[in-house]
Amino acid sequence: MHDLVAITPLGAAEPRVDTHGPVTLSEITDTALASVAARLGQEEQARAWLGTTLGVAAPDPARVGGKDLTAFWMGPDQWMVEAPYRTHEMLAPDLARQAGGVASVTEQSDAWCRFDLAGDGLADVFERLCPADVRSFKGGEAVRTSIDHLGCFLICRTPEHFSVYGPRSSAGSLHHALLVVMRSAH
Amino acid sequence: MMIDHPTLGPRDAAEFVYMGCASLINRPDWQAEDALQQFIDYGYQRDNPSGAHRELWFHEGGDRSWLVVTRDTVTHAITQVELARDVARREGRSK
Amino acid sequence: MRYSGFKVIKEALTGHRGWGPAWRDAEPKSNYDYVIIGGGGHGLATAYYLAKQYRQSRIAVVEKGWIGGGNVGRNTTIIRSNYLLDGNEPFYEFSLKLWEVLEQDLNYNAMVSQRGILNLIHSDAQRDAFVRRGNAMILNGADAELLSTEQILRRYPFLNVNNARFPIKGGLAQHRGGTVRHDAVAWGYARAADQHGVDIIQNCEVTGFRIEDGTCSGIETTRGFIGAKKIAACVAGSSSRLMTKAGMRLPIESHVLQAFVSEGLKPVLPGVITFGAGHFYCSQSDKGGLVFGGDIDGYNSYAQRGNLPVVEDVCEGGMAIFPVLGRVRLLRMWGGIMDMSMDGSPIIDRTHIDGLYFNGGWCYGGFKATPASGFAFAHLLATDTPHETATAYRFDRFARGCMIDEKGMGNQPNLH
Amino acid sequence: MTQTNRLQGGMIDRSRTLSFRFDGKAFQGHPGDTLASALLANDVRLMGRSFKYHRPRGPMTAGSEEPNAIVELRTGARQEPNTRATTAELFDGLVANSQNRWPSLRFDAMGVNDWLSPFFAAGFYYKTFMWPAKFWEKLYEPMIRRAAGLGSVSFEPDPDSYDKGFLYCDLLVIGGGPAGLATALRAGEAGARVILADEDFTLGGRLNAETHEVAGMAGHAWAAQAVARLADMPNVRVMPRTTILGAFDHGTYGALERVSDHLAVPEKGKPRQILWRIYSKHALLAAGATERPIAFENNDRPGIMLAGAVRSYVNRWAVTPAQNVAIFTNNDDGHRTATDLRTRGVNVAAVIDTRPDAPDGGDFEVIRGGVITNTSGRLGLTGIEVRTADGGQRKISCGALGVSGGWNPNVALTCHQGGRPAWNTDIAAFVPGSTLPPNMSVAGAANGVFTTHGAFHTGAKAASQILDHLGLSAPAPDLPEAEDGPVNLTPFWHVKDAKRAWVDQQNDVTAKDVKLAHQENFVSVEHLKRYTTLGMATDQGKTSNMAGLAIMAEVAGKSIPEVGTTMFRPPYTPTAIGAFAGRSRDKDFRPVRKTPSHVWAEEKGAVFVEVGMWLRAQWFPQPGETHWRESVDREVLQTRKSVGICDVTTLGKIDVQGADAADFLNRIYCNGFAKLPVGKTRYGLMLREDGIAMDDGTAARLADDHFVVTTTTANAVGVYRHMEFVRQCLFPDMDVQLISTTEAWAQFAVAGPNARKLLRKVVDDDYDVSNEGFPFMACAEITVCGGLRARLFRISFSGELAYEIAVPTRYGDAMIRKLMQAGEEFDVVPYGTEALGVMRIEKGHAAGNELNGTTTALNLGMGRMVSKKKDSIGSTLSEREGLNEDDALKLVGFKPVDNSKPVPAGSHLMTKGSQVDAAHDQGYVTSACYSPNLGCHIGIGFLKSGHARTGEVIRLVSPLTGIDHEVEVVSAHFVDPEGERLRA
Repeated sequence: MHDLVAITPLGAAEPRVDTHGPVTLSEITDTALASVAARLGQEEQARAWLGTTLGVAAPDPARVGGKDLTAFWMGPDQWMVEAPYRTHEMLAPDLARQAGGVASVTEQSDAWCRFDLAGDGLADVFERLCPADVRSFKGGEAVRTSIDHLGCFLICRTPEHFSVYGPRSSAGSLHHALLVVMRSAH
Repeated sequence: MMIDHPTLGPRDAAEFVYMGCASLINRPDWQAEDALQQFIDYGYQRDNPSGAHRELWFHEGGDRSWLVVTRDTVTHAITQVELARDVARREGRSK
Repeated sequence: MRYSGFKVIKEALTGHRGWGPAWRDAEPKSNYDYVIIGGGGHGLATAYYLAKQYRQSRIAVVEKGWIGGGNVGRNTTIIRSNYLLDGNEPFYEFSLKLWEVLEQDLNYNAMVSQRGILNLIHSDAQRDAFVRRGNAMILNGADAELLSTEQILRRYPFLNVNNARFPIKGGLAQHRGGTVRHDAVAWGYARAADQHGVDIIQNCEVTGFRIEDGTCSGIETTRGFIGAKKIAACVAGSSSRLMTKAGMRLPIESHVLQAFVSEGLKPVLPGVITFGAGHFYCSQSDKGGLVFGGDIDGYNSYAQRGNLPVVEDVCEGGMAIFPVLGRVRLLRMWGGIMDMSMDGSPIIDRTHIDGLYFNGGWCYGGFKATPASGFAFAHLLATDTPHETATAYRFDRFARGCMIDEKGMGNQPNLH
Repeated sequence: MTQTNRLQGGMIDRSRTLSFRFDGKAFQGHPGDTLASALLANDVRLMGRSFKYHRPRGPMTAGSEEPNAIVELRTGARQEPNTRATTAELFDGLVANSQNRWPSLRFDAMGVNDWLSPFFAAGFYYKTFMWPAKFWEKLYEPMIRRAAGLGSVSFEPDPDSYDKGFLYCDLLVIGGGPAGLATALRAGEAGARVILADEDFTLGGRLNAETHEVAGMAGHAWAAQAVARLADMPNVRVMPRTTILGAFDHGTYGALERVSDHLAVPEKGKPRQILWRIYSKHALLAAGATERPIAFENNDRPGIMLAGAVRSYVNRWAVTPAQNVAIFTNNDDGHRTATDLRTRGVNVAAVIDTRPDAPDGGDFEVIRGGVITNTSGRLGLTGIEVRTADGGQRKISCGALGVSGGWNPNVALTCHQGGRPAWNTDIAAFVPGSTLPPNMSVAGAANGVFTTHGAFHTGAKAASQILDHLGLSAPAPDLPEAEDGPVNLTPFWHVKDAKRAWVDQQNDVTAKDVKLAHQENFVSVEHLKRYTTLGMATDQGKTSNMAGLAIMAEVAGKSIPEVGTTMFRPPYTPTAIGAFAGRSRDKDFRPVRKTPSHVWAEEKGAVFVEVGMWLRAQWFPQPGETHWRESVDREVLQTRKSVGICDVTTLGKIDVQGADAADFLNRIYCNGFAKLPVGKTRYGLMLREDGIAMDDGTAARLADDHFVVTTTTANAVGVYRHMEFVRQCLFPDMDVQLISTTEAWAQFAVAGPNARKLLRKVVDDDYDVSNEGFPFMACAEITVCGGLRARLFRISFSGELAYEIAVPTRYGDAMIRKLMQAGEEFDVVPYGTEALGVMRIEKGHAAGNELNGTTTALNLGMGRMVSKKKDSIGSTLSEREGLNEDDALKLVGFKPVDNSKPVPAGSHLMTKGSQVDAAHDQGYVTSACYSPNLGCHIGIGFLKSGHARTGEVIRLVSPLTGIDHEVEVVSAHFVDPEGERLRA
C-alpha cells in the first residue's frame, strides 16, 4: 500500500461543505470515474455488457442510470461509469478487463471535480448557471453543459439533488461560481 | 441560435464550434493525378452561398459529435441536422 | 462648391439656401470606360482615384442600395497600420498616409482623428509577438511604440490592474492610428468623385455579367444593361454572391461581425484600446458614444445581425479591463457582412475573365484600408499592373503557397 | 411647498413618504412614483438639457422612450449616466443630478450654442474644421468632445454584481398590458409554460394610465387581479421590471431583469440586474404603442409632453405637470386627456385640434383646425401661440401642453431579424410586416389595434393559435368587457414654416435639418439618419423617427412607406454593459486552472504566471534572491548539474484507443507512427491541412491499440477537436476512440544527471529504470511509492537525462512532495516555466513562439519528417512552391558577438552592411533568454537560408526597443548538440 495522501480538488485535506439558504453544496471526492466507449462494430455488445455491469440498461442519450455502479451518457456509444472511489479505485482497469475488447476504457477519476447540490430550489440556482432546461428535470437527466466557461456535466439524481462535474483544475473557479449563484438565487 | 441535435434535441449554438462548409468532408485522394490541385480547391475555394449552406459544427460543449447542419445564411433557418459521421459514410468515406 | 468655415458662416446667415447636393443622382448611361460595382467606401474611393489620380473618365459606380450602406457605414471606425507581414504592412501604411491628407484632398471633414491605438499585452509570448510586429512596422516606415504598464495607466488610469484575470504587461501603441467618422468617408469620396465627373448610380443592382469568349463587356442591372471596357467588383461581404454570377468561386466566406455603441458620455477614452486576452476593443466617438466590438460570430451569414453569445463575450472583455463601464448602457448593436478570406488578407487582382477585376476579402479590416484599396484598385484598373503596395494580394497566392496570414490561423476564415 | 401638483387617487402608496434629492435640493414622493412623477408632483418640470443646443428640457413621456428627462442617478461608484427619470423608481434616499450642463441646470453656459444654432445646422462639421489639418486633434476635436456627450461615468469600478440565466418556455409574452395579460391567462390555464415579461414595475400597461373600466372595475384593478391569478399558476412566471431586449435566432430572446434598481443598494449577495437568455417555442409581442409628438416652433420646452404621458401622470401617479394644461392633437386621444384632467380638477386651457371637424369636447374649449405656432417660457412653458382655422392668432397661457400626433405600434422586436414593418393608412403608422421572427405573433396595440377590447380579442386569438401549435387546448375565453372606441385621426406631423421645430429632441434635430438633408441629397432614410443624427439618441428614435420620415416624404414628394423606415436593432432599450458581462468580469472574467502542485508551489513561495487559463509556477525564489534571473539561473544550473522537477501537467493528453489507433495517428502526424513498438514514445509533428505546423508533442504506445498523445498546453483543445474531425468526418470507419485525460494525471518532469537516481527511490522495485531496461523514449505503466499506479515516459524537453512521471491527480501534491524529499540528497530544485523555457531554448526545441501558425516543418528544420510514403493531414499542401523556396526561413540559433548584449525575441535580422528596412529583412528572433550555461544571451529564430549561414555575423535590430548590434548565426542546439545527455 502506497503512502501518498490525496488532496481534494479544492486543494485541502478534507472535502468542503457550504450551506446557503435551502441549498447545501458539497465537494465529493469519493467517486471513481471511467469512460467507456464502444469499439467500432461492437456497439451492441458494448451496450449489452455495460447493461450487465450496471444492472440496468446502458443509459440513453442525456440520461444517467444504474445501481451500485451508475453511468451517464457522454456521447454516441460512450458513457461515464461512476463508482465509490473507496471500493473502486481501480475502476478503469477492472472495467477494461471485463469489457473483453468490446469497449475502450479510460480512467477519468481525477480528470473531474464533483460538487453535489442538495436541497430545495435547485432549479433557481442552475437556471442562472447553464443553458439546460433544469426546471423540466425530474431525475435521471445528464447533460454536458457550460458553467461560466467551464465544460461540465450536470447530473440530476432527483430534483433535490444534482451533481456537477467540472474540470478538476478549475475546481476553485467552479466552486466560486456555484456559491455566488446560490447567494444570488436564494 | 439553436441547433436541433439529432440525438439531444435543441441546444444553444453557443455550445458548438463552427468550422465551415461541409465539403471539407470530401477530402481528396492524395494519390490522385492532380492531387495538389484538388487539395488547393478543397482547402481554399468556397461556394459561400446566400441561402442553404451545409456546414460543420462540433458539439464541443456537449457530446463531441461533429454535425452537418443545413442552414440558410440569410435567414439562419435550420432545415436539417445530421451526424457528420453518418454523412461522411454516406458520401463514401471509410478509413 | 467648396466647403469652408467661411461658407458655413455665410450659409448660416442666409438660411442655408446655398447648399447643393453633395453628389448627383446619376441616370445610368449605356456605356462607360469603367464601371465599379459597389458604392461603398472602396468602390467610391476607387472611382475617385481613378478619375483624379489616373485621369480616367467615363466612370460609373453602381450601388444596389444607398451609397455607404455596407461596411463603411457599419464599422468601428478604426484606422491603423499595425500589421506584421511584408505583404500587408506597406499597403496599410500607404493607406494611413492617405488618411492623413484625406480631408484636404476631398475638401470634406471626415474627422480623421489620430488619437492613437493601443494593443494591450498580457503575456511574455504576446510581448515577443508585438515586439516583432512593432519592429516590422518601423522597418516599413510606420510608427510604433512599446509602452510600459505605467505609461499606459497615465493615459487610461481606470484600467483594471488591481483585480484583473489577465494582468496588463504593457502595450504596443501606434500614435498615428485613430478613428474616422465612417459615413463621412463614403460621402466625402462620393462628393469628390462626383465633382470629377463620376456617375453615382444608387438603387441599381447587378443581376448578371455579359461575358463572351472569356471577356466581360458589361453588366446586366435592374436598371438595364451597362456596357464598360473594364468592370470592377468591389462589394465586400457580397463578393461571392456577385462573382457567382460570373461563374466564379472565391477563397472567401461571408461572416457576421457585430459592433456596438453606447449611450453618449462625456470624455472617457482618449484613444482606441484593444484587450489582448479576450475579444474587446473600444474607442469613443466625437459624439460621446463608446464604439466597441470583438470577434465575429463565427458562422457563415449574410444576415447583417448576430446573436447574444458574442454580445456577451464582447461585454465580458470590456468588463475585464474597464469595470468602470458596468453602468454604461449599450445603445445599439448591429452586424456587417465580412468577406473573410482564407488567409485573412485581401485580394486586389484581375480575374481570369478579361475586363473583370476583383477587390475583396477584406475580412473585418476593410475600413482602414479604404483609401489605399481605392488607390491600388484604381492603379490596377488604369495600368493593368498591381500597385507597388498591393503586389501580394493575388488570387493565385493560395495555389502557390504564399499566404499572407497575420494571425497564423490557416485556411479557416472564421479564425482570422 | 411639497408636492403641490399631487392630485387625489393614483397608484401610489401615500402611507409612506420617500425623501430624495435632485441637483442637491430635497424633495418628497411616495412608493410607486418614478423620479419624473415625483419631481412633477413637486412642480419641477426642468430636468435636463439637450445634446447640441443645451436647450432646457423636461419629461416628454412617462416611459422608457424618454428622450429629455435623463439624469445621472446615484452618486459615487454607482453613478449611472443617462438614466430616464421617467422609469427610475423612487426609493428613499435617491440622489439624482442633471447632466450635460455647466455650471447649473438653470444656467448652462453651453446654452450659448442655442444662440449660435444657425451655424450648427445638420452636418456643418463635415464642411469645416479642416484647416489647418493639425488643428483637428489639437483644438477642434477636444472642444467638440467636451461639449458633446451626455452624462458622465464615475471612473470607479461598478461595485454591483450582475447575473445571467437561461429560461425555457412554451410561450414568452412580451408586455403585460391587456393583450399580454389575456394571452398569458389563456395559455397559463391551458397548461403551457409561460413567461410574462414587462419592463414596468407594475404590470397592466395602459390599463394603469387610463380611466377605462374593464369587466366593471378600474382597469388597473383588473390588471392586478389578472397578475395575481397568473402568479398562482406554477407553470407561469411573471417577470416585472424585465425588458425583452432582442429577438434572436430560433426563438431566443434576451431579457434584462432589474432586480435591485429600485433599491438604494442591492441586498447582500444579490445582483443588480440579470440578463436572461429565454428559449421560447413561441412568443407573443404585446408591447403596446408609443405616442408620437407633433413638431412645431419651440415644441421642446419643459412642460410640453405627450398627451398620453399627461394621462399617465394624472391617472397613475396622481400628478399634474401644471395647474393649467393645454392640449394639441390630431386625434381623439387628446380629448381624452383633457377629460381626465378635468375629472381630476385640473384646468384645461384649451384643446387645439388640427382637424377642422374635431368632435365636441366636454367642459373645455376645442379650437378646431388650429395649430400651435410658438411657445414661451425659458425654463418651463408659460404659454402658447395658436393660429386658428380662420388665420387668427391667439395667445393662451398654460404651464403644460399635452401633444398627440397619434400612436406608433412598438414593432421593434418584429424587425430584429430583418423584417420590415408595413404602413397602415388607417392609423397612419407602421405595423408589423409580413415577415416576423419565426414563431412570433403580435397582438394589441403593437399590432395596431388600439382599443382595450381589441387588445383582449387579438390576444385571445393569438393564444388560440399558439395553443394549437403546442397541442394544448383551453376553453374559449370569457373576455372581459372593455372600451372599444374607434381611432379617429388625421395625420399631422409638423406645423409648417416653423423656424425651429424639434423632431429629435435629444439630438436637437429640427424639421429644417431634415429639409437641409434632402437639399443635400441625403434622401435615403439611412442617409437622413446618419447625416442629421435623427433617431440616434438614447431613445433610439422612438419619439422622433416617424416625424423625420414624414417630413422627408413631404419634401421628397413621396409617401412615407416609399421613403422607408430605418432598421430597428437590439437592444429594445439601452442596457448596462455590466449586465451583458454578468459574472464574467474582473478576476472572474475567465476560470483559473491550477496545476496539481499548486498548493505545494504556493507554500514554496512560487511566483505564478498565466499561461492561457492555467496558473503555473514561473520560478521559485529562494531567500536572498533579489532578481528573478537569479532564481531562474539557479534552477537551470542546478537541473543541468544534478536534478530538477517541474510540473508539466498542463500539456494536453489525449487517450487514443482502438484497433486503428496506430493508423489514425499515422494520418494525424506527418511522420510515421504505424511501426512504433509498444513501450516506446515518439516525437510527432502535426500539420494543418494547409501544410503549416499545427502542434507537436509525443505519442506513447502503451498497447497495440492504446496510445497516449501529448499536445502543447495552448493547443490541447484545438488538437482534440481536430482529431475528432479527422475521426468522425474523414475516416469514419476507423476503430478509434478519443478522450482527453489532461486533468486526470499529474505529470512531473524529472530532469538532470541525477534524475534516474532520484526516480529509483520512488519507482517500485518491480520496474527497471536502468538505461538498458528503460532507454531513451521508453514508456511504461508502473507503480510508485509502494503500489500507486503511474506512468513513466523517458522524454526530455530540457535536453538532460529526463523522465516524465504521471500519477492520478489527487496524488499529485503528495507526489511532488515525495519527489522533492527523495531528491534532497541530490539538492533537487523545483523549476518553473522560465527555467523550462531557458532549457528548451538552449536545446533549440520549438514551442509556441516557433509554432506560430505560419511555419512549416521545413522552417522548423523538420522538413524530412514529412513522410511522402503515406497520406497524412497537410502533407500534400505542404509541397506548394511558396512553402519550399530555396532561401526559406529556417530555425537557427543566435549568439551575440559582444557577450554582454541581449538577443531579444521579436528582433529582426539584417545582413551585415545592408540597408535596415523591411525590404532587406532576413528573419526574426522567436525566443530568447539568458543562458547561464553559456554565460550570455542566446536566441533562436527564423533566418532566410538558415543553417547555410552558420557562422555568419548578422545584424540584429529592434528599432522599437532601441537595439542594433551583431549576432552570430549558430546551431539552435546550444547545449549537448549530439544528445548524449538525454541518452545517458
